[in-house]
Amino acid sequence: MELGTTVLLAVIQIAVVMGVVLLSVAYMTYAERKVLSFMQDRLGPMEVGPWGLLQPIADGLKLFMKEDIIPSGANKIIFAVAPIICLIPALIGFAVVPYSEGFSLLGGTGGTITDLNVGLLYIFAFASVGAYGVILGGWASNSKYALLGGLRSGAQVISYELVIGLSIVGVLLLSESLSLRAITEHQDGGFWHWNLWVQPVAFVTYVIAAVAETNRLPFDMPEAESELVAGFFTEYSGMRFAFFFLAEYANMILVSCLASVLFLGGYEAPAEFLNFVPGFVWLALKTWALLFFFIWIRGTFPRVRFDQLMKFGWKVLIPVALVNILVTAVGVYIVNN
Amino acid sequence: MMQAIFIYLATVCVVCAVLTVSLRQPVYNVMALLTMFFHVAGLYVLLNAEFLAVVQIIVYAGAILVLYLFVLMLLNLRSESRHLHRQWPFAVLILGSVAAMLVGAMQAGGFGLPTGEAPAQVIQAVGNTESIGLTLYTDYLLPFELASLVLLVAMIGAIVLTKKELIQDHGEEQS
Amino acid sequence: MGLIRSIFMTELLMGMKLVFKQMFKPYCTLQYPHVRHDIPDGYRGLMSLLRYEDGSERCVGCSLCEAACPSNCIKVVSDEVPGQPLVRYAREYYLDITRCVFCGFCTEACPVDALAMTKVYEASVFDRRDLMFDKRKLYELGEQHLADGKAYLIAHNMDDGTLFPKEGLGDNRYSFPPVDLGEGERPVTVGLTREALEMELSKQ
Amino acid sequence: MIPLSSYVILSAVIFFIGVIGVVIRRTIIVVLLSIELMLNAVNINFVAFSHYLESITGQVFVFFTLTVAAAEVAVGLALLIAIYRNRKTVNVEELDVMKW
Repeated sequence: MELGTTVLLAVIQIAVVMGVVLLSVAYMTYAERKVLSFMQDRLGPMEVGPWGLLQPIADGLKLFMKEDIIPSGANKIIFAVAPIICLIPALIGFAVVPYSEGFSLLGGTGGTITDLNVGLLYIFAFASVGAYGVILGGWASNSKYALLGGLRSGAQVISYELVIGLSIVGVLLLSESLSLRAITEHQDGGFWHWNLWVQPVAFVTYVIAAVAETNRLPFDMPEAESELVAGFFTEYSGMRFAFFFLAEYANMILVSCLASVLFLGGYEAPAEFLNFVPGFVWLALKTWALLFFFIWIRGTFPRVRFDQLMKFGWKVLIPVALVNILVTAVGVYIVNN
Repeated sequence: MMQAIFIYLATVCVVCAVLTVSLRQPVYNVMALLTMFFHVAGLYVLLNAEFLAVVQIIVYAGAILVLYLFVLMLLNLRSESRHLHRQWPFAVLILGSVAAMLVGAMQAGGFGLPTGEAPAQVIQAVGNTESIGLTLYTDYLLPFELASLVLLVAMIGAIVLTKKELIQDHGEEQS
Repeated sequence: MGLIRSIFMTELLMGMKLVFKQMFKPYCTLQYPHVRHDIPDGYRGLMSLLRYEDGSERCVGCSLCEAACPSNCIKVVSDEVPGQPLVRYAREYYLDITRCVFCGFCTEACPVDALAMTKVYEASVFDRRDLMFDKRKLYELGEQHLADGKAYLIAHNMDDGTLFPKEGLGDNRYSFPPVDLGEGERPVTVGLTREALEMELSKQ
Repeated sequence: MIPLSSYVILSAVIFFIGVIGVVIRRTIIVVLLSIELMLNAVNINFVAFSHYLESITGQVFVFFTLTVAAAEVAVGLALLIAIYRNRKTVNVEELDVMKW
């Protein structure tokens, strides 16, 4: 295949995937407000468009037209760069998520923007870089609340990344590959072949750690409204605030995508007779189900204390994940021999 | 194409390395080093070591440098008026000898060494991750276990050094 | 048992079940600008001044409302009606809504039922000075919300529906709702301690 | 094709910059960062030789370097915090108790 075709194919896929992701981010904010409202017997946004459907667009326009304030005493360069450092890693991870079976497009194969053979590690590598945006944003604001939020977030993200990394090792042992496409294809064959049924403990630890990793309630220590105003983005306004916001929701969608690929069979249909539905629909359905779960959790649980959070991560989740690895490894060894 | 990419990566690496040792604000030093780590990862990709490239980012960027930033913010270090060591002229002498040693070693070394049994094609056929894993867990099993011991000792050491109560208790016992 | 419960996170799942059920209950939001609450007659909204049927002002400028106001937001300037030395009226009447606590004591204090509270609760303005109501504005409010004012007075037991007579001025000027004192002598309860009162009651 | 010597020269240059940093900077934290630079230079060499000499051993050794770097950073930063707590400074010049 020629270089030009490769680049064109990549650009088309990037455009489509980014468009879908950004649209999902926008409507995730809407869905969150709506679902939370329903859980609290309210109606949520109703004014802009029918049933408030244009609300995310109105919010976005408002944020982008607001004044961009840089507080005095802030480190201007890092203050300006931090939101971008936060946003880019969140979006870049979607490059390796397989959204459909391979199909031919312009003489090449589509289905993933790029299928790295270290795809999973690639996502974790960039997810760990996202913490920089948070820490630097908190530091550069020259504000106590922001600094405390940034430090908490640093500690939390590092701890829970470890849990995520350990909880997926079981899946890797089963599928013997780091490529997300290979992991998905390993779960081929319907509902009962999903990794969820082989690795339920890993799934639970992954979901808990993912909630903590994306700074969502009940683990939203870095931005605990009632104690730290807004945490690391207390001083941010306008477009830069919007970037942080986008990054948070894009991260949520990314970890949900990853969970559906790792544990719920990705783009595979749950049963044979449903194969006529295209793969990306299944991926989207599973991802949105997990996103609903995130909102559900937010609507249910109160925030935990910071020391409880750290204790839970280090003393409960990591040992459980390690035991899960041990059990899985022994099981795989016995089955293979 | 490959050469252009190499030249870009190498230039950025060197520039960022210079910035790392020359900038005054500690946070800028860390940021420069972070940029350099990314470009070193790019070099690894050029050398067909994708797994190492990703591990480089996870470990160096995701863990080690975050720790540096964390400590910087904990101590709230700011830039100082004088950032060079008092003895820097003396240092230049030492550096001259180190540079001479490096040049001499590179002159004497030469690059015509015998080749092993893992050319790029073989590695790509097996998969970078798998071939590393196979070597690591067979030929280098003992060093691997020793490395884990090193990490354990470092972990205990770090905890002992930073835990305030331990130091205080010790002092009270002696007095 | 407790360990098993915490491993399977039973309590957490129970909470989540409850929240999920809650999703399908009907909402209790009112889409405010489009739909409004049905406000009860006793509601204390913005205050207004009332007129008699023939259009003359009820207010006699006695300043009792000013005295009763706990937040000192009322200012009455009383004056004689020119040519009628026995009749007074309020030449100026100011009400500072920014300080008003909407307690309704002024309406209780008014001997001629000239004050009533309306059901207007949207008091926001663009200029703060517009919240200083003068006499003209208060009478305007009273005219616009006359029915609300009447309903308010009835709901607060200051009027038995005879307040706005058809004929003649001032028939109800100093009349209060009749008080039934009951039959026979009543024990003197004012100024007694609780024990003394109980003793008094037990004697009967 | 890029010759092996360019990688080696690049790594030498970065290593040398790291040495400069260790020797001339006052703040301990930058000294530690310069040590990271030197370790990275070594890693580049390992991977480059591994590629050109067609042996996976070089890449395996990068792992051990990573381990050492992680251990170094843990202990180094712990020392830094302990020093800061006792002396309220992180300058190499002012830490002269052991000087004769």
